[in-house]
Amino acid sequence: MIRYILRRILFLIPVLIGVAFCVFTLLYLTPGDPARMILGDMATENAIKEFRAKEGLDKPFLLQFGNYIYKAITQGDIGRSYITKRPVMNEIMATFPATLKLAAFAIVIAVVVGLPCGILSAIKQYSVFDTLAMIFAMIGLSMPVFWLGLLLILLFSVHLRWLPPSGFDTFKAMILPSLALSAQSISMITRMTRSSMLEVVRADYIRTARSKGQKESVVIWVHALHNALIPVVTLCGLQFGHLLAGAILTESIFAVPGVGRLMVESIKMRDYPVVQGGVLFVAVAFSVVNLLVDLLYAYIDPRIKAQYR
Amino acid sequence: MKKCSLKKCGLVLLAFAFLLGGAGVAAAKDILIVADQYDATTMDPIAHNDVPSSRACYELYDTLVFVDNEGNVSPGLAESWEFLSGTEYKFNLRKGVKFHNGDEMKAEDVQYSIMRATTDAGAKIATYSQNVKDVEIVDDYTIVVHLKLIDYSFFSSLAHSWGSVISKKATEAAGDSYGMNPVGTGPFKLVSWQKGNKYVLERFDDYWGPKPQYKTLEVRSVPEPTSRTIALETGDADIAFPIVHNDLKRVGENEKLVLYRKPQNSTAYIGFNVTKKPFDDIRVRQGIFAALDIVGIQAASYRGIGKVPGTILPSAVKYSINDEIPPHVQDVEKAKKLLEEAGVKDLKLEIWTNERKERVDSATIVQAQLEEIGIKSEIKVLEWGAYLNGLMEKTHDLFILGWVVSIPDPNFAVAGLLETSAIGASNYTFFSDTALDELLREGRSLPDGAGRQAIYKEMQLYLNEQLPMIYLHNDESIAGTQKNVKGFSPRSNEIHSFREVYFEN
Amino acid sequence: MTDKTNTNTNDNLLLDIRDLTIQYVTDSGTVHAVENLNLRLGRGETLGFVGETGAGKTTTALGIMRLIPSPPGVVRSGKIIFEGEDLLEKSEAEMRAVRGGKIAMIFQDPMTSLNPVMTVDKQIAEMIKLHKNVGEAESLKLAGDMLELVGIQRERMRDYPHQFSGGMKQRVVIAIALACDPGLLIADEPTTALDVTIQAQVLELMKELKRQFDASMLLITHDLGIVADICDKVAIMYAGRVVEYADKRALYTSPLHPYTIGLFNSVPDLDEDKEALNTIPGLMPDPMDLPSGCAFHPRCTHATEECSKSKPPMVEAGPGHFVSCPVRAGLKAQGGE
Amino acid sequence: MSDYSAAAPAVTGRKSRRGLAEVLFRLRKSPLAMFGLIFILCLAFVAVFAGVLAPYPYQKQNLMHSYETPSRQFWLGTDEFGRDILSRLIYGARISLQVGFIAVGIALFVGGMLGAVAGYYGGWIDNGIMRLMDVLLSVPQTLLAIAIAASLGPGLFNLMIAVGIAAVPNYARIVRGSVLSIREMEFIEAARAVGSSDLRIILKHILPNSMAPIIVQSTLGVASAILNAAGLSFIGLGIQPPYPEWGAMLSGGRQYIRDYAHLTLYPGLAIMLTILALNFLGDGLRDALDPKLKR
Repeated sequence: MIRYILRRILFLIPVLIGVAFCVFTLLYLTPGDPARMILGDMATENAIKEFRAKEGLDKPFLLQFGNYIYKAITQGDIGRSYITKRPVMNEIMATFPATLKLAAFAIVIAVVVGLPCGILSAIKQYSVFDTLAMIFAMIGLSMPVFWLGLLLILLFSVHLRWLPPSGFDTFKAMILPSLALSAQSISMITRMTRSSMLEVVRADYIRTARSKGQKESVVIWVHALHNALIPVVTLCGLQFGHLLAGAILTESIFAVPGVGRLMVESIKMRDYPVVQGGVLFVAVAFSVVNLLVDLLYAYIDPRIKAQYR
Repeated sequence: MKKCSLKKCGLVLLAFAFLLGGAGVAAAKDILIVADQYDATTMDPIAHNDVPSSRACYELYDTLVFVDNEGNVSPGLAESWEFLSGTEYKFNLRKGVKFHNGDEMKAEDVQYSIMRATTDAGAKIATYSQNVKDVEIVDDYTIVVHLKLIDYSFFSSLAHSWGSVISKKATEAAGDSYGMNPVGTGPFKLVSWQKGNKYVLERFDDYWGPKPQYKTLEVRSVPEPTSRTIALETGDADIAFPIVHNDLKRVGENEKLVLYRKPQNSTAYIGFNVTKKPFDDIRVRQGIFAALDIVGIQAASYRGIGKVPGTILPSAVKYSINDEIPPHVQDVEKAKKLLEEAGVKDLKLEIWTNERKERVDSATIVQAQLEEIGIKSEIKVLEWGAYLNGLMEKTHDLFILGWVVSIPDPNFAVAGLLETSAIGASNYTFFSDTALDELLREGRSLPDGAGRQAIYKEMQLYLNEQLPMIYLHNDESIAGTQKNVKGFSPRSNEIHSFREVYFEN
Repeated sequence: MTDKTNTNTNDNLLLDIRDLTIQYVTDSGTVHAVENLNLRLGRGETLGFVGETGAGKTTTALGIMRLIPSPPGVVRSGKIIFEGEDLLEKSEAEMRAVRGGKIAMIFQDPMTSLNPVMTVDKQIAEMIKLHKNVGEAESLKLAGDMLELVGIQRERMRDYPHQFSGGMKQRVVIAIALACDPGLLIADEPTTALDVTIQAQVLELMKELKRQFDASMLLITHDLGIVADICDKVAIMYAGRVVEYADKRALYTSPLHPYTIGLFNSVPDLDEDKEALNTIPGLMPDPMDLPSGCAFHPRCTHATEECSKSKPPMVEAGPGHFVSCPVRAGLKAQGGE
Repeated sequence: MSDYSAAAPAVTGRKSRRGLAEVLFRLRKSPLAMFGLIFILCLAFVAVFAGVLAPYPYQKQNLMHSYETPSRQFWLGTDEFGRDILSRLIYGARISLQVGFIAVGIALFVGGMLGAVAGYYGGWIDNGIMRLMDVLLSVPQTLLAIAIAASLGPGLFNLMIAVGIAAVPNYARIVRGSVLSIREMEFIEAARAVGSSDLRIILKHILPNSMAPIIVQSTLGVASAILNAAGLSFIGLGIQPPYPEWGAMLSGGRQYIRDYAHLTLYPGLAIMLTILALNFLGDGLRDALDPKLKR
């Protein structure tokens, strides 16, 4: 198992270097001179030249990239923000908790709502509940998060005055953004749980369990659910990864000071190192979550565990 | 069974999430909560030239002199001053002023602060600092600032956030991270800063001047106008700004709230790239101007806020004749005639703007009105970085941009925009005119008085004729507060001050 | 068909299915899976339940277990009398005591019959705990005993199903089924999914265990060879009905129903040197749209006009030899053949 | 149970249909999928004939009529410039569908080719391509699209490219998977035996045979492309005014949400219904095309 984890981590390195390269290239091609962005429109040519020299922006592309990677690997240094001059890592870590909170909240909501809905839908297949749940799930999937966010603000902040539309400090203020962000995940988890349950409930071993004289509740909640959960857990993990990264729109609607907003602001400000670091960070977080999901997968499915050698 | 442990996992996750959430703390009125549009970018006074950062710096630092809304200068960290010559200013510093770290402010710190602004670290505010030759320390409480050229506008610029006095020791110790760890002499010190969300300042009890009447100042960044107004209405914020046009009535008519409006020293303009044909032809610029119903465009885009400028100087800036110019009248026939004279046919052009809604709106109407005189145009909305970069490349035609005059001296309203030396910096029209340059030089070299006034009047009229840019809008500073918030008044340079604010039951 | 009950005394009768009709009601129509089925099984007997795929054998078995998936399955009518009590009258709770405790079932595909995320000992122990009054530890110990009984080492009891081969899995399934000493064992094609070599071993095991546990067995299969090997009696099923029921000897020596004869003819006989197998002409009818009268008549070479009109009743053509074909039953009665 | 499910294929009474007709027949049995199909067809019709159908030109300003609520003159009301919202939505359909389909076209072309080549040749080519796809996949799609859109700059075409490129790995994976499963089949061997070129085999034999999952993924892909594009426009990295992209309309109206909610409601509804329709259609197609579910 440990060997497997180590191998997975080892495989991650070239992928991340690839990510870094892609992002580096993209930003290199992006119009907008970082020196001018940072020094301001009143800066002299000389100041700009010196800045470029100091930050290595006048070096050839590959050299710049090589330098970046070298520092990242040897010193864990992924550069400093052009704007605040702080290490990029600090900038990201300052905003990451908000994103993590948002994503964690959203995934908790999604699981708490989606899982029971999915199970109930499957148990009562073709019932009114099932039909409604499936239609709502489809609507949830189709709802643009930025529109849902605005509607939630309109309803809960403007009309009902129950919840604040911004400020991510209090529990109350976190409800709307988490809710908006979770909509898609709720839908996906509901659908996935339902179809997985339906498939499992038809499985032969469920019939075996029934033929033992087992109670229906035990059959559903122990035998069926455990098996049905396997793909759902994977989905939840993947969703969590996506939520971490996909919170960009939600963060900008509800003014959540998270990584997503940091990225968008940094793109606008030409703060290259932060954008690079941010994408890299998200990719790492995404990959780590995926790895954790795979490990969790092994934990709940002995068949998979056997393959992790 | 395995299932139980799964359940446990879920519970732990849930508990974890709730822990993370924490609980909101309701505080007594010893805290002032401000809802600003954007967060500060840095709290290093010379590393920025943006308004939200300036506001933060204003509370954290003091400058040698203070300038009020009307341009009157009053003593700050300097108790008194003396103009030794056109290029030498002597300042007598206040004694016993403490930095937030407990050290006393001395001449050495002032010298360090001003000279640091002349290095690359101060590239963003180089317009103000570039004229400094040297700062001479006479004794611990006396300094003399030496300028390279005579420039009477320099003195009042010291009240700008760039002139903030920082602690030499603390700044050198902090190095690159100083922007997050500011040490000033101001009435507030930094407690915490959650970037992109809010910063929290606390009253500095050793402050040399009148101390604020409340303990904590919290400035939140709330980019959405609707959210800001809601925060005000629900009492989540004590002060909120800017208030947008469609919320004016809502705030103004709310019995629990007070709406403040103040003309702002800023000019939004539609600039021409005068190096590009056919905009190098003054007749083309005048023709396009004639074709536009600027009054209508301003009214439609800004919806009752601000006014159409008469000249380049906002009304509150010294020597402005802004309000004396009669309003512009659209004249399509004149426009056609002028363009015909210039031999322009089938003109196609691009109108560039950044994402700011009112500017995009203006561009959209300009586009429609230009079509009426046969000019086809395309709007390009660019995000800020690409916009500035594109402007540097001189490929643009028409562009909409704004200019805020932080120091109410006429020089700063014109020089950065149109002087030849500002090409390559913030002169995006690339207007280079010897007559204007001479007027600017003369304006700087004269102390305030009738002579200076005459020069700036001439300059304003000259620019109205040359038309490197069409003035679109003089903005207003609009803020809303709770009714119990007293002592607040928006400032025309948007650097609102919170130190005098107090609560009335 | 009351006449049928005369042949066996009620004491000896374990299972008596009367007029059982089971349908699947779907959007596209009603599937007549089991139609007026009659079947009986004495104590200690092994009944071979033979028919083509889709004839309704598994549905009958699930019907006995009351495990017909509903919807779409509906038991329309009939009685399933087990140990003198009608299972269809029982409450779900009572039924749970029967399942596993008195009637156990072995399913066709051992690969999918075991819960993949549970160790095998727990799956056996689950059965034991449900029907015997024992604790967790005791049930696991008994599970280990059962595993040894079916020829799996006790050390492997903590393994997961995927760690076993197909034959081993079926042994586990058998261990589960026999764990609570059921009176009736229903085995639904227990060897079909296994390799031929394994099939024999598993069959041998079942035969041995059946004897050891003194259980009755309902063996569902389409393999007449297996029937010949272990069954006492045979029921032939076609399109939801039992068409012929007899003891093994009678059936193998003198099959009466044309379908039964067709089945025998389609078994390859190594002794004969035939070019092609005798197959039954035509296809199984659409269970949503069964032919009128005798369901077999469109494929039957003996069919008369009457066959397409009324459903043939079950008649006793010889002692304990029932057949639902008036044509052939008549021949037998006349001493023809 | 097995008897029951096994019994079903024995139903042979119906005429068997081939290809498209069969798919359409099965699709018709799902009312939601049919709703999706009809909605998208109508939308496409509206988009194509926007010039005829829209009551006003999309950029026509009428400042006397700004912020009007729905009326007989302006069915869905007007925006801050007095532009007719219905007309803008109609023209917006053109943009959204264009973005959706062209972006998926780009993704499908690039991803399909890469996937086909990777699957067909295997070995280091496969390895190289798929590692590159892993790299792209490890950056979440929205973020990737934002990064690409930011570096290309705003504009319709750039938006399509950004959204398209971000979706490439999805298609590469699907096509590669299908190709791997088909590659060793007999008819491919046969084609190889008669000397067909690799390209011909890929284009003529392999790609058509991996059509089913591709069609489903593409339908759902158009939905997510439209959603992504609207999101990018919403944060200002997308379409430029005065073009009435739905996400941009939504973003423009958000300031007025308290007073004139119809500025945000209708564009949001338009996006949602379109995505909903595409999702229903995609789901229906999956059921109709999935041989496992053939009844």
